[in-house]
Amino acid sequence: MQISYSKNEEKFRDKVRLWLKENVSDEIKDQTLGGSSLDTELMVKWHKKLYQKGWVAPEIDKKWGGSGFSQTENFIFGYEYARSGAPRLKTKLIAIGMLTPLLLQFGTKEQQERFIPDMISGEIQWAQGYSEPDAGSDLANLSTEAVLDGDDFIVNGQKIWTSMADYAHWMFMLVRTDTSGKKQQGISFLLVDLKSPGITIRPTEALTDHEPFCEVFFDNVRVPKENLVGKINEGWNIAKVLLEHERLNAFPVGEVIAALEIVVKNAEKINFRGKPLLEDPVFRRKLAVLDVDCKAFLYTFFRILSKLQSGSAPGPETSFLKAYGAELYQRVMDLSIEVMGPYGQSWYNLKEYGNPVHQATMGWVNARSLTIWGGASEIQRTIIATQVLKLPRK
Amino acid sequence: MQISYSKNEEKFRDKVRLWLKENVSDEIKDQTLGGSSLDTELMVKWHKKLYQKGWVAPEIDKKWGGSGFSQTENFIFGYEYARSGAPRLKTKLIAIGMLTPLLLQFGTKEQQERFIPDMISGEIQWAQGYSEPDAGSDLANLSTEAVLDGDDFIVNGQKIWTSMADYAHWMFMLVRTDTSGKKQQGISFLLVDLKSPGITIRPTEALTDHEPFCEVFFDNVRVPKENLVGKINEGWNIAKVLLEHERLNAFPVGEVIAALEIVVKNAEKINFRGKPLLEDPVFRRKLAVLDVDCKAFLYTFFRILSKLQSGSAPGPETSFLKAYGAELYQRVMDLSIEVMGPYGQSWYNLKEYGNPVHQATMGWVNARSLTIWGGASEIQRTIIATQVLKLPRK
Amino acid sequence: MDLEITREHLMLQDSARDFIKKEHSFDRLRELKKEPPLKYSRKVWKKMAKLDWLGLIYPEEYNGAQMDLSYAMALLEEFGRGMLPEPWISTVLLGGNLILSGGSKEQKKNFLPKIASGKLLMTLAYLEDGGRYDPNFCAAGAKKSGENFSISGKKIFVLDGSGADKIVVSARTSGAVDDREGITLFIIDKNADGLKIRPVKTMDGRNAASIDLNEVMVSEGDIIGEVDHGYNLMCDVIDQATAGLCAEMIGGMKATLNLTVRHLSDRIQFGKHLGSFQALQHKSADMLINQELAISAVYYAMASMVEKSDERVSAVSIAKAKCSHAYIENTKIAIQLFGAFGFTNEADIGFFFKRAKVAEILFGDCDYHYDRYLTLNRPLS
Amino acid sequence: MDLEITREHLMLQDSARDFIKKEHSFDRLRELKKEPPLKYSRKVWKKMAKLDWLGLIYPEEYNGAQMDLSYAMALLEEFGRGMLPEPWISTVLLGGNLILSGGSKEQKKNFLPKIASGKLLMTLAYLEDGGRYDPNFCAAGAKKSGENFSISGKKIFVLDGSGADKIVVSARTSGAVDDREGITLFIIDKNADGLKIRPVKTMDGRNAASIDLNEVMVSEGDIIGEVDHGYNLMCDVIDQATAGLCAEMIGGMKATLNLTVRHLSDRIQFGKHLGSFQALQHKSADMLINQELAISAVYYAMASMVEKSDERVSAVSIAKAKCSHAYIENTKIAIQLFGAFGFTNEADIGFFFKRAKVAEILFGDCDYHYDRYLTLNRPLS
Repeated sequence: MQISYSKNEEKFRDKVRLWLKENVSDEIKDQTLGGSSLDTELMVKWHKKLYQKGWVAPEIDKKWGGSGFSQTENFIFGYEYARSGAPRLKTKLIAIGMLTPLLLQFGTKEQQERFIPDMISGEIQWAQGYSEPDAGSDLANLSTEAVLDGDDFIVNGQKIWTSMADYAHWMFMLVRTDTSGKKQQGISFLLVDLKSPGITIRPTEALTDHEPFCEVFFDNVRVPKENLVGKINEGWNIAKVLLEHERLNAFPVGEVIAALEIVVKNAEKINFRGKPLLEDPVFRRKLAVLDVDCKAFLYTFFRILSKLQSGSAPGPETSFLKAYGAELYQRVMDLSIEVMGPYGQSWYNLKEYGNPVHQATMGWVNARSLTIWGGASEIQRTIIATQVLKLPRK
Repeated sequence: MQISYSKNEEKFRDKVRLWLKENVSDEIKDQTLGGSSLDTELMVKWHKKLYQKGWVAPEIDKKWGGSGFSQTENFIFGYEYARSGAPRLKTKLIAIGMLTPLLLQFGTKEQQERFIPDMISGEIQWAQGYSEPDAGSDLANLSTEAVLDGDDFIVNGQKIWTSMADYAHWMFMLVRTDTSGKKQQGISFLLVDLKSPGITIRPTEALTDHEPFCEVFFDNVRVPKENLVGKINEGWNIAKVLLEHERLNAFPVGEVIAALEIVVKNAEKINFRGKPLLEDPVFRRKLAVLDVDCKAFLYTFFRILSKLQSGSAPGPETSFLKAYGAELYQRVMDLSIEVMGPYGQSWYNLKEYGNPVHQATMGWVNARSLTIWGGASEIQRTIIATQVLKLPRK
Repeated sequence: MDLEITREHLMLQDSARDFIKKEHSFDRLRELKKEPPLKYSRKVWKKMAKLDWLGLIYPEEYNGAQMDLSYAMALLEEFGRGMLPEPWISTVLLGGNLILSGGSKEQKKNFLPKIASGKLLMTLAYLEDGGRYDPNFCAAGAKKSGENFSISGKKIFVLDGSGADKIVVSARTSGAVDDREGITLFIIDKNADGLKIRPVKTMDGRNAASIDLNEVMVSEGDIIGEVDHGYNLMCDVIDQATAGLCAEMIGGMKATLNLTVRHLSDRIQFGKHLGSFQALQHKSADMLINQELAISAVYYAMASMVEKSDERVSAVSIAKAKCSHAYIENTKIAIQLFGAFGFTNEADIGFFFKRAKVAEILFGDCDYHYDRYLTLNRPLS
Repeated sequence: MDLEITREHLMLQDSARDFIKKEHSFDRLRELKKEPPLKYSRKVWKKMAKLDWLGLIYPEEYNGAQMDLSYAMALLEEFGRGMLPEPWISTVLLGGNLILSGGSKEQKKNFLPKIASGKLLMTLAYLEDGGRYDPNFCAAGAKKSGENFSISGKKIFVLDGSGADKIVVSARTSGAVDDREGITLFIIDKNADGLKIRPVKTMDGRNAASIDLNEVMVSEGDIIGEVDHGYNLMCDVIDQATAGLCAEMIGGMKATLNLTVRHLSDRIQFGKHLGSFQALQHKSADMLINQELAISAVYYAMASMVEKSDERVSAVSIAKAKCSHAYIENTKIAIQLFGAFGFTNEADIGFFFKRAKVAEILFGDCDYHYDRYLTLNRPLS
């Protein structure tokens, strides 16, 4: 057992830390550390910079434009990255985190070569087409259909909550190709060019007043057969693997710790009856609880990493990380608003008042989505109960 | 709207308060205020004293030996009674709180005259025979059967968790008299003399190391037909009414507030780094939360009382009182143990050490049962969801 | 003991419900959100005047309806349920109420009928940077200058501060920055020289302002009550407004639960109504429990206000602590149960969520009121 | 970074599991409960010695197995799972460990082999009335008297204090009652004149004692470490025992969850397995979440102990705070899910519930460790 880094690992960490310190500007940090997402223009610039450094896709082989980091390096990198206030790339979750490993596992060589390098360079942005009006938590209930017609699929239907569809060039999606068997059978996995005729995209405004997702309508959209990933009617299995990836990616350990440090910094600056709020015993007790929970969460990540290093794969037991991480982040955000006192009412930035508030209120609102996306907390708990604890289903 | 008592009500309260102050001995308070139940001998004495005063059954008419209090008086009495540290009578919940009003509603004149006065005087103690090994939360699943044979029912089967069966003289019970229809049909309500041949009683030890309930076995026990309450096969409706009574009785508003005051008294006496614990800001904050919750709970009781006074009956919406009250009481008990520091490990009394601890640890353990008996908290929440909020059942 | 509301309260609530149905909707809110800085409409305000709602708690001699505070709370419950953004609390319960409670006869005659008729909007400015929620923290100073006072300083998060015609400002005439003595209340006109009103975006899309005072001159006649002795008056009025806000929060909670139950009863997933899933049922039950306890606390606070009981300050803190916790908690659960749809501006539920957060903070958050409760009921020896 | 336990740890755990299966049961616990004051058996203890468990962490030269602390924790996890009541923590991790860490060569030679062979039971007495959980609170005084010291005072809740052959007692040789300096550690024999050991009933039916010291004479040779400088040594050893206790708690949590899952999978109500009810499923999931986070914290504490990292004191407080909360919380849920049966002494689950409460308190509750964490990591300026 060992909790310290080796000499080499330490060197690697210092290298990453230094580069991030030099390159993550205050302008970026102002936006990210409050929990908000980065302006598009800044984001494009940042992606380019990171790509030139070769650090866009840490876990992907160098031959695809990735960093080819070892698992330990990958972890160190991710943790330092999040703590530095560097922005989460728009492509991180969906393209780099999910589609790339998925194509490497299920895609043809042609698909890999055609899509992966552009995905990493940021030239091609991707959206995810999963949910439908009647297929939310019950994803297998999806009904957007794809019918083979010669060399093309003809796609008809509707997707909702597709992140960044107004911004992305391509979308990967689940479609129904067979209605005869069980719901989980007859689903296929397609890659679709969003410029294809017959696609209508309507952005949806979220509680943050941003438009982070869209409705996408498909009216006789033709998709070439070679854009099918894996075998026809076997898309559900691919989706399940992808959900695993999503869960591990949705594990915001660096983010939650960085967020708590912001809370502490603000509490240091805010006056409460003649002293910094950070010295108030009641506040300190709340901080200690979160502090300790964040540490235990971090150590859990260390534990899983140790497991990965020794060659065991994390199974469904990682499902609790998504639920707990999201709820922990929400609790940190709650405290971040509480710290601000009356300023907690404000919508977005109130920098002009010299108040140590970044975009905390927006971050606070945004945090509510974490227990909904990527399998709601209720779904995660059912997975734990039935798949990890093996409780009976009836 | 009005929050103060009228002159007459105030006079009544002062009368009650004075009598209790003069009659609840320190010996009694030492046991009750820690959350523990009273020694049997002390309890018998106390029951006699209270009966002589005419205050055993506040809500029952004087002609049965009750107090004949108005609803307001009844409330004032109950609240002052609990806060004084007077012990909850063994007959309170089951005999006075449930069986008496039930007999008044469903019993024959003969049954009323035969049983009610002795119940109030304390001469005849009653036990409740509801649960069975396969009928806990799912009470309607009960299978102890009663078959009519001439003028008697022949009862066979087993009851569990029957409070005080080793102490009581009689038991009221639910039996199955018909198996042909739905589970809820074919249940009847019987009064059984526990001295009847064929009854075996085995006490069960609870986590408190006391034996507050028994298993009761019935082997061809003969019960005269006239001991049937209500009509045959219609016992389920009676049971449901009885559960309502149980819920209102299981509403420990005075108890929870008295318990919190004990916590405060202890925190005043306990030293924490040179000051009374009561002055520690972190402890004070915990106290404030419970204080405020107890007050809101008390005001809820006032609200329901106002409703009763204006003639509206409390419906299933009172179901939340049982769940919340039990959970609130548990939280108060948690704090009561926390206050004690290392002494929280002790089992029962450690008076010899001059520590301001009554029987808090036993009370703490006992409190766990509150969310289980009389419809577990989970059942209460399902009732709220389906009967109050009318959420769909499928 | 009587905590029930009467038939008269219910009638008032019925007419409020009718009014809101006719004059207001969530789509109106979506429009108002885009209209800085007012975020409400003077037209609707005038219509409310015609219903005698603006003078509701003022004496008949000032064209009021002379009702006690419990009617204000009954009305506010409906405003909360329907999310009516009009500045009733700031004008009627803060600004006008200060004059009603502590003003001179002349001030009453000057201001109250105008408020009742909808011609005058008022508010109170008392929060400052560095003072968190404490009304006694007051750095803004008023210097005597001949017959007048010259006021300089800054106030933040002034409720409905944009659009108010008159702003009552607390300013220090003596004492240290957090003394309770030495605070004086001044009525300042929105067009006064040296006054700058800056609109602030709030999360719930309503109206707040920061105000800068730079040697604003005020005459003695614009002082409410006595010089140096404004604190108790101000606190009593803030308490009344807090109780009113709590009633609004109750209305919001009730609407939140209704919307949630409707959603759970309509939506089908995995072949069953969402509302039949036990985990969601139990969360809904928790919402009811939170709500009912908050209601009890608010009714008690209301009754103790009406009765002017000694308990009232403590009762208000209990009510606000319970409401602050319950409303935000329930709207969080609601968003979760609505799922992705609940996270969009297309769903009405989001309005309640954001309003709950702002209401949690207005007039002090949970901790502020826990602290106030302790100071009153368990003072340190 | 490596937080995994090795094959050697697992082998040790396997043999512990076999041992417990053979030598121990919940019915044995029910019997032991009735046997004051020991509550464990010397016979089982001797058998544990034969397996080299009593000298597990001591050097080979003292007949120990010379394993690091991670093996102690692996073993304790199994003791916690099986509810083995034998006094391993008090003798091996407190008493013996004090001698191992701070004792003279002679003391080591005198005591450690005897502990390893099961002939000597030891413990530490450090808590006092009025000191809550603070080891620096020490009113018991030791007065120099020629070559010897005369100790008077009182210690409470001495772990396994009945039956210990030697008790290490902290006593003040200089300084004020809560100074860290001025505390000295003395080894006192159970038969010493002036020593009175009084058994105390604990909730989990184990062994604790209050001890009264009335001019107990101790020679210089029975001091561990230096006069006046016992505090750091004592704290370091208490930390190791705390980490060990945390491992025991993890074992208890795992058993609790297993028992609960088995119950939910077996029992049928309303025509369905209890375990298929969504609300109960989600509560079970919460138990797993609580448990896994606690495990992570304990593994990290263990590794930082083995590595003697600067973080170790803080890591122990994190682990104990998490375990204190998770174990009692999970056993409460378990009792609730077991229903009435869980509230009886016939069900095994109650042993875990009561042990969880005692373990929560031993070596400091959540608040104590939150406070310690803050003092270390977020010191007041």
